[in-house]
Amino acid sequence: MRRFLVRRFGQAIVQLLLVGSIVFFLARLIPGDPARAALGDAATEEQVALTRAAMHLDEPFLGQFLGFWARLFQGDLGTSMISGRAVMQDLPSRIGNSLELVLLALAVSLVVGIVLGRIAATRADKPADHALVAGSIFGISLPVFVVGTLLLLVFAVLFPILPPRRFTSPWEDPVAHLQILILPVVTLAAASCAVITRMTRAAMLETLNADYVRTARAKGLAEKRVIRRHALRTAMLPVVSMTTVELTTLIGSTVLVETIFGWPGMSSLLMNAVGQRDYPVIQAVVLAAATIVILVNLVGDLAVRVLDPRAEDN
Amino acid sequence: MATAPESVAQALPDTPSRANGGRKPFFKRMLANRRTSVAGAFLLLIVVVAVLAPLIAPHDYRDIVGKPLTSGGTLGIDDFGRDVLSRLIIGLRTSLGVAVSAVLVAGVIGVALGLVAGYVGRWVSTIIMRGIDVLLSFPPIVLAIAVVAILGPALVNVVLVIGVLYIPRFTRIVYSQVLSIRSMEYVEASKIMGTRPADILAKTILPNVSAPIIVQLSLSVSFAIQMEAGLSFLGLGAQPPLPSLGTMVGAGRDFLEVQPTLLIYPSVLIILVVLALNVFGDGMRDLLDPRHRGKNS
Amino acid sequence: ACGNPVTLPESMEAVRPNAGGPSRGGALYFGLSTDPANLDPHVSTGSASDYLRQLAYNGLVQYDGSGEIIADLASEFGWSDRLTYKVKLRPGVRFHDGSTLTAEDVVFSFRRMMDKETAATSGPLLDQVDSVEAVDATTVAFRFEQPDVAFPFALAAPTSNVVSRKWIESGANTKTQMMGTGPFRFVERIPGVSTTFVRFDDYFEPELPYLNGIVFQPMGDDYARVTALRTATVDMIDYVPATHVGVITRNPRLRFASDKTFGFGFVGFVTTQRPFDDVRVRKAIALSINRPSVLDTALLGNGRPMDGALMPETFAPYASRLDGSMPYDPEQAKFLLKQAGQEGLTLPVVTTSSYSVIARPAQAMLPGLRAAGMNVNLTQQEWLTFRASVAGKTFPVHSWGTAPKFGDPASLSDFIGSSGAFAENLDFRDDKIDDLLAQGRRTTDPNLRNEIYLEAEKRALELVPMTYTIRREQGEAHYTHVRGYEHPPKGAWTATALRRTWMEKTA
Amino acid sequence: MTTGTTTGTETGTTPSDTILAVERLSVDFQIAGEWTPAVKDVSFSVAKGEVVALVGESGSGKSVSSMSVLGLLGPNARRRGSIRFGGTELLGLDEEALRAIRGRRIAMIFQEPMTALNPVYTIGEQIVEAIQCHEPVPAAEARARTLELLKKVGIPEPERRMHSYPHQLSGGQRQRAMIAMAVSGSPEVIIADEPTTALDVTVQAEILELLRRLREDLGSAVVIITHDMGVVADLADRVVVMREGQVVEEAPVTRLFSDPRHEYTRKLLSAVPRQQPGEEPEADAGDAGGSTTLRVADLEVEYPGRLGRKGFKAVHGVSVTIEKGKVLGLVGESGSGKSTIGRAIVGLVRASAGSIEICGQDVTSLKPKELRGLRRKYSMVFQDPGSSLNPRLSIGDSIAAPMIVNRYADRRAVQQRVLDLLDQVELPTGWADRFPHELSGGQRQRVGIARALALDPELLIADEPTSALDVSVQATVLRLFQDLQDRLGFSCLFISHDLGVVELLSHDVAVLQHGRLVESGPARDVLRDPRTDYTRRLIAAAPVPDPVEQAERRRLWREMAG
Ligand SMILES: Nc1ncnc2c1ncn2[C@@H]1O[C@H](COP(=O)(O)OP(=O)(O)OP(=O)(O)O)[C@@H](O)[C@H]1O
Ligand SMILES: Nc1ncnc2c1ncn2[C@@H]1O[C@H](COP(=O)(O)OP(=O)(O)OP(=O)(O)O)[C@@H](O)[C@H]1O
Ligand SMILES: [Mg+2]
Ligand SMILES: [Mg+2]
Repeated sequence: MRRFLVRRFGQAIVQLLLVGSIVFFLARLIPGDPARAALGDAATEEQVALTRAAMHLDEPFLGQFLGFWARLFQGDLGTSMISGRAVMQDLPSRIGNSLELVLLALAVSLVVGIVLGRIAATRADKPADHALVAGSIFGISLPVFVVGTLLLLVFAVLFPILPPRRFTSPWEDPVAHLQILILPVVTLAAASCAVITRMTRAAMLETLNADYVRTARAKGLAEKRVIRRHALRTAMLPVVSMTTVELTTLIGSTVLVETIFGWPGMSSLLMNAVGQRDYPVIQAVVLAAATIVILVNLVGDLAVRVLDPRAEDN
Repeated sequence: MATAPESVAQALPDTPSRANGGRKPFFKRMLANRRTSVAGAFLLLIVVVAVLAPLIAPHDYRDIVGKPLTSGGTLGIDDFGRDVLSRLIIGLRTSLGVAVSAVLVAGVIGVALGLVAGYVGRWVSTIIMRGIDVLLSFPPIVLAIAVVAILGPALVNVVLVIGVLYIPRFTRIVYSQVLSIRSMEYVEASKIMGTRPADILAKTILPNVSAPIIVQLSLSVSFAIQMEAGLSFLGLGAQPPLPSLGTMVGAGRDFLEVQPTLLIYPSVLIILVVLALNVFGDGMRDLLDPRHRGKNS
Repeated sequence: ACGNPVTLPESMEAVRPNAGGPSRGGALYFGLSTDPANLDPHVSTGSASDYLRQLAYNGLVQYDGSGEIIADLASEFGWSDRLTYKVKLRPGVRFHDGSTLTAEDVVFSFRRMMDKETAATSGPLLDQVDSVEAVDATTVAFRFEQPDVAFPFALAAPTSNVVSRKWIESGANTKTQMMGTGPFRFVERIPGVSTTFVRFDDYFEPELPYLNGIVFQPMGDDYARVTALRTATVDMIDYVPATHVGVITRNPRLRFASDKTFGFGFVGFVTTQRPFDDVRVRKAIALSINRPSVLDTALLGNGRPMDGALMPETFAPYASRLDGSMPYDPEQAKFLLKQAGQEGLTLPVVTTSSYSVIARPAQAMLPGLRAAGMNVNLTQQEWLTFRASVAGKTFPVHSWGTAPKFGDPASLSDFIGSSGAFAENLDFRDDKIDDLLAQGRRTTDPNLRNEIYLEAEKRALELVPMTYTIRREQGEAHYTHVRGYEHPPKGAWTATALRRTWMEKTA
Repeated sequence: MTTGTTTGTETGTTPSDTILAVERLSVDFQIAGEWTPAVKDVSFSVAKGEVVALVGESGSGKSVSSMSVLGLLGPNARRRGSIRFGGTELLGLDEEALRAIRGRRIAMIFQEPMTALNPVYTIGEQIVEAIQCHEPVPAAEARARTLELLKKVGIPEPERRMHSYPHQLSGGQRQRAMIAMAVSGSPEVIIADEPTTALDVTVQAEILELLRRLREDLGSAVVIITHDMGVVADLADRVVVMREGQVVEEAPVTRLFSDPRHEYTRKLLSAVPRQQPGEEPEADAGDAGGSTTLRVADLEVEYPGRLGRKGFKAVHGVSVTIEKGKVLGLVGESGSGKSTIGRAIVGLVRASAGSIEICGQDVTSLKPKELRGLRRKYSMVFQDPGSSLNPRLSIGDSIAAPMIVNRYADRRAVQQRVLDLLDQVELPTGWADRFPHELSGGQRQRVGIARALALDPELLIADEPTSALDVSVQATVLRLFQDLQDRLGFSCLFISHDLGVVELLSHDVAVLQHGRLVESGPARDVLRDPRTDYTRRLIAAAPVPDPVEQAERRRLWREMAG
């Protein structure tokens, strides 16, 4: 296990170096000029050129590239070219806000998806199963922003049960914070919930037929326990290993959700930075996101190893 | 697949299997399953509509045919005064075209990578699978914006972007499946015969990992329709006035309270297509698997 | 506060009624269409950021409710002779740090704006200023080589702010901090979350401001911004999208403060690229745009078609004389195209997807162009990409939207003058227009100016370097309990009205 | 306890002894909406402390009948008739009451311990769970009992093994854990469904010994399902023979073996390969000066360890040769490296040292291209007929595959040859388009043989080709194999743990232990007159289908093992 961890950490570092380098060049390949973004609409070409120089955008790529890594290794994520703020000043809290949304949505979709998947599997080919399959298709088919908009319209405007509030930090007012969390989390969870339902159903249909489930029944275990401890537990293995892919999908979807609900997360920071070609911020956010994804993949692989004792040996 | 004529099959002596549906030709078996055939018929209809879209649409999708946001035409008039039905038909064509080709791109590349990584193993799989992780770790929208911004917002590029973004889904699934199949004795039997590795992958392993691929394909089409919609939401999908179901949903959002049908019609169409694809995909998975032959008649 | 917005203390939200006058206290929550990225007093990244700037800083002069220029930090101001403009400062004005405003600070501020390195938004408007000096402790003199009628507009611009010399020279980060003489003190900006201001108690106008604080919350998504207003999450929003004007005006608790004069859409041509170097082609395109229909579909009628002058009649008396110069006439357009040998022309047009007020008109004009036998390849690009395309002239035609910099025909030069920021994108240069514009800027007689600019606009309508499409209705929406707010009048693009806004009660 | 007097079974157990009575049991399965019978009017009974063996061909309903007892069939099953346990009617008993019986009073041992144990829990956890579900004992006590049980079933190092997951145990150990779980509730009846299939003889002997001891210690009745007549002879008191869902004969074990009444029983017994004195594969023509088909010299195979971990050396310097037309039997206990040698010869694993010559060419040094030509000279029959055929290919296509890959002939000729081969392995030629799952195990194995013979190989590697088949099928396959070998005269490396089979087929035998050759020579010499203890133990462990003789062998084996 330790060897596995060491090796995977080594790979993770290589991956991050790769991500950092790719994003450095990718960001600069996008047409558009950060100097233009910093100066607004009415600036003349001459002003833009001067500002470009002030932003060191005229310097050779290679120098900028090496400088980026040199600073990064000193723990300096850089400073926004547009707002002049140090990236470190904003990034941690924004990542925190995004992760809160994403992890909660993941938790919700795991819990709901597994419960529904279990119901669908134990009632396979009965009306409840068909309804759940159709329902999950519904969740998969509707674009995130439509779900978000509809929820806003219904629960905030028409029947103001959960009006969007000013963003309140959980430390100041946990109740208000929870209230503003509900709609974005539900929006985000809708699609992945459907995917997890389908996956759980498929996996459980397999395990329900497994010999060891029959063994568990033969032992005299109560049916509930047979399903929970024996059928469901092993069915979780494929679900867990797909959950990591699902998490990255969720991180991707937060762009829309954060925009719609005005959630101050990492994605909106990133979208702003992309819109302004604020290279240091883009680089920092993408690196942060990549770190999360790579870590999550690692944790996922570890989880499978822990949950499935067989995995270690092959 | 060698299929014997039915008469021969029935003339056979006592068989150990009771799978008597097993001898029917593929197509007949498909028709025998009501859910699969209804879904298949619907998809066929959709494809015909998509292919013949310009001929079927009652109006040019760009023409002003009435007062904006009224209920003229069959399904109403949109905010630019255009016929909603005609735009739905053309939008269907756009969305299906983009989504299906994107998923095919992703499927072909992703499956190939997964097959190679799983079969060859060792450093090859490390490189492929860690590369896939790198791909996964880019926020999809960033990758999309960057690539589309560099290549331009043409639909082909959108197909490429979505295709590349969806590669990991296929690679991961295929990889884990191949790992469990590559040591099966029938694979070893192929090796001993001297079958080339490429043939073993394509003809022996691929068909046996096809079930999850088919499910993933049908699921991914829905994600791709959405992704295109998401990209249009960010101004990167189909370029106006060309509609796609996604852009129509996005545009309909603004008129949710004025004329909700602008949002409802394309949404319902997406749901129907995805539902049909999934039902059909599940049905195909069972039909293609000889072990499921004759199960549900 | 770790990434979470500074919510103002509850006590600040209380409103104290004041018999016979504006109530005091309360906090205004404002949903802003863009997150003001850069707080520099002299560089504007767009109208949203000007709201903030004008709360913390003051200029020498400002616009009043009817768009006339009145004093701000100045107590007296005006041309002392043809080539000298003098400003006498109000006494006893204090900066937020307690120091007193001096003429030195004013001189320093304008020199900073005129320094090209600053890339100040007002910089180009100050290009005629020869020197700026402190005459005495409270008087500043601007000297010119030739008269400049547009200069007062430069002084009233939202980015012509006076800063503390000491503060800047102490190395303050002007992008992240604000420190001025304005009615509100800057507290904190959390990117993407909020920017918070509280009342400055030592403001030089004793009554002002009425509010205890203002919190701006960026809400980029139109739908989200309108919803936030409808659910009373915020008291006020800017940039009401045309598609939601109806929802807002139907609600009796909301007020829509808007104008139809200022913002407009246009289609620009790279006049050096074939076949758009042929004026007949440009004119044909201009004639094929069905402006009333564009207005009805793109903006749901919220605006006015624009078939004559660029400048609105509110500050250009000649404007009505040009009405109807660019009718919808596809037949004539076809004829012109035929003449130019460009029948069945394919038109590559670029526009931006980032702003619906720009994207929607571009889309709405397509049927008209098709009716005249043209094929349009519309490409929507993300904002900065679009800007790069326009500046790089990679598309021969672009569809854009903007507003004049200030409420005087002198602002025409941005669009049709050869060095104008927008004309640069068109490769457009016409000596006659340049002459007229220079003349207009020197001429003080209003009637004469009127004739000169009429002439310039006429010529622009003949040469069609760009064709104007529609004026959009643009404005802010707020609850009726928010009082005293006025939309910037007469194209006077400013947001000083927020300084005088008060609340009758909280939401 | 109401005494349901059973109408006496043929052998008439006294009703008072009867603990489990199955009467006129019929089981139907709903397939494609239709009810298909699997078991028809089956009756048998079991007395206290008695061992009843259920035997019969594959698919005859043995497992279904036994699982009916505890209601463990899926939701698509329908049972009719009566199953009485003590005085309780089990059919139609509600789930709650049934659960009180399951595990506690009637326990089951399933056929495949790998799949029947949950792979994600340690065996300790699974046994503790079994204990606790019937008695609310504290965790510590349950663990202590588990430890005791593991000791009782003879798992070495029970403290450590308790915390092992199923995959970390050998097949025999897994089966013991399964048994420990089954007896944890001191059940009155143990139903063991093929508890020793796929285990090698030595392990099998230990497990049978264990079952016997348990019966003595707990006084439980045992229902054992098996296809191995040797096992029956070893363990059973009474035998129930089933065929096509019906009981065809029921008799005490000695009588059944001495005087089988039903024709099918006789067939079953005669199908068991056993050494007929004096009979051995005749040394045929190739004998004199025959060329050598396979020469393996000083073969070493090492499985690489993962990432720097030490590898595992499975074969140590083994040398064997097979002359043209000869069969070499390779025997040895589980894990001794038999399969590894076979796999090394066909190139599925790399030899780390030594040489392998096939028809005079050293395959270890050939390049893939050069190997191509040689490929058609050898082929392999795999152990598991289920997994060696591609489930997506029709059997005709499977048989045709080697011919197509090696461009043996044009399509038409290949088709013809497929039909010929099917004919040779005695399958109807019309079955070419069937899929593997539509065939029985024996039929599948024949397809595997047909495929291996498609290119007229000179060397055939057969890795336990019959271990997973029931006796009657096994007999057919073996007969066929012998036949083909006689006719076609290929050389063969025959890997097996069934000494009877080996003796039947092989000219020579090589005995393997821990990857080393311990003994080799002509089959008769080695098997009749083993020189090493290891070989002797191997021979003694194999049960013979004769209750009397087997009792004697068991005594011998106990001595050796003890
Ligand atoms: N769940 C099921 N659904 C449908 N048919 C079944 C099911 N289980 C068993 N059968 C059928 O019932 C018949 C009896 O099967 P059973 O498992 O009892 O055979 P068996 O005697 O145990 O054979 P083997 O020696 O191969 O284990 C077979 O034809 C089998 O295909
Ligand atoms: N892929 C592998 N990696 C590492 N070790 C292996 C591998 N395959 C087999 N072994 C080990 O090599 C040894 C010999 O295995 P092999 O399969 O040749 O045994 P066998 O004699 O065929 O046994 P059985 O009768 O159980 O089939 C065993 O200890 C086994 O654990
Ligand atoms: Mg069985
Ligand atoms: Mg083996």
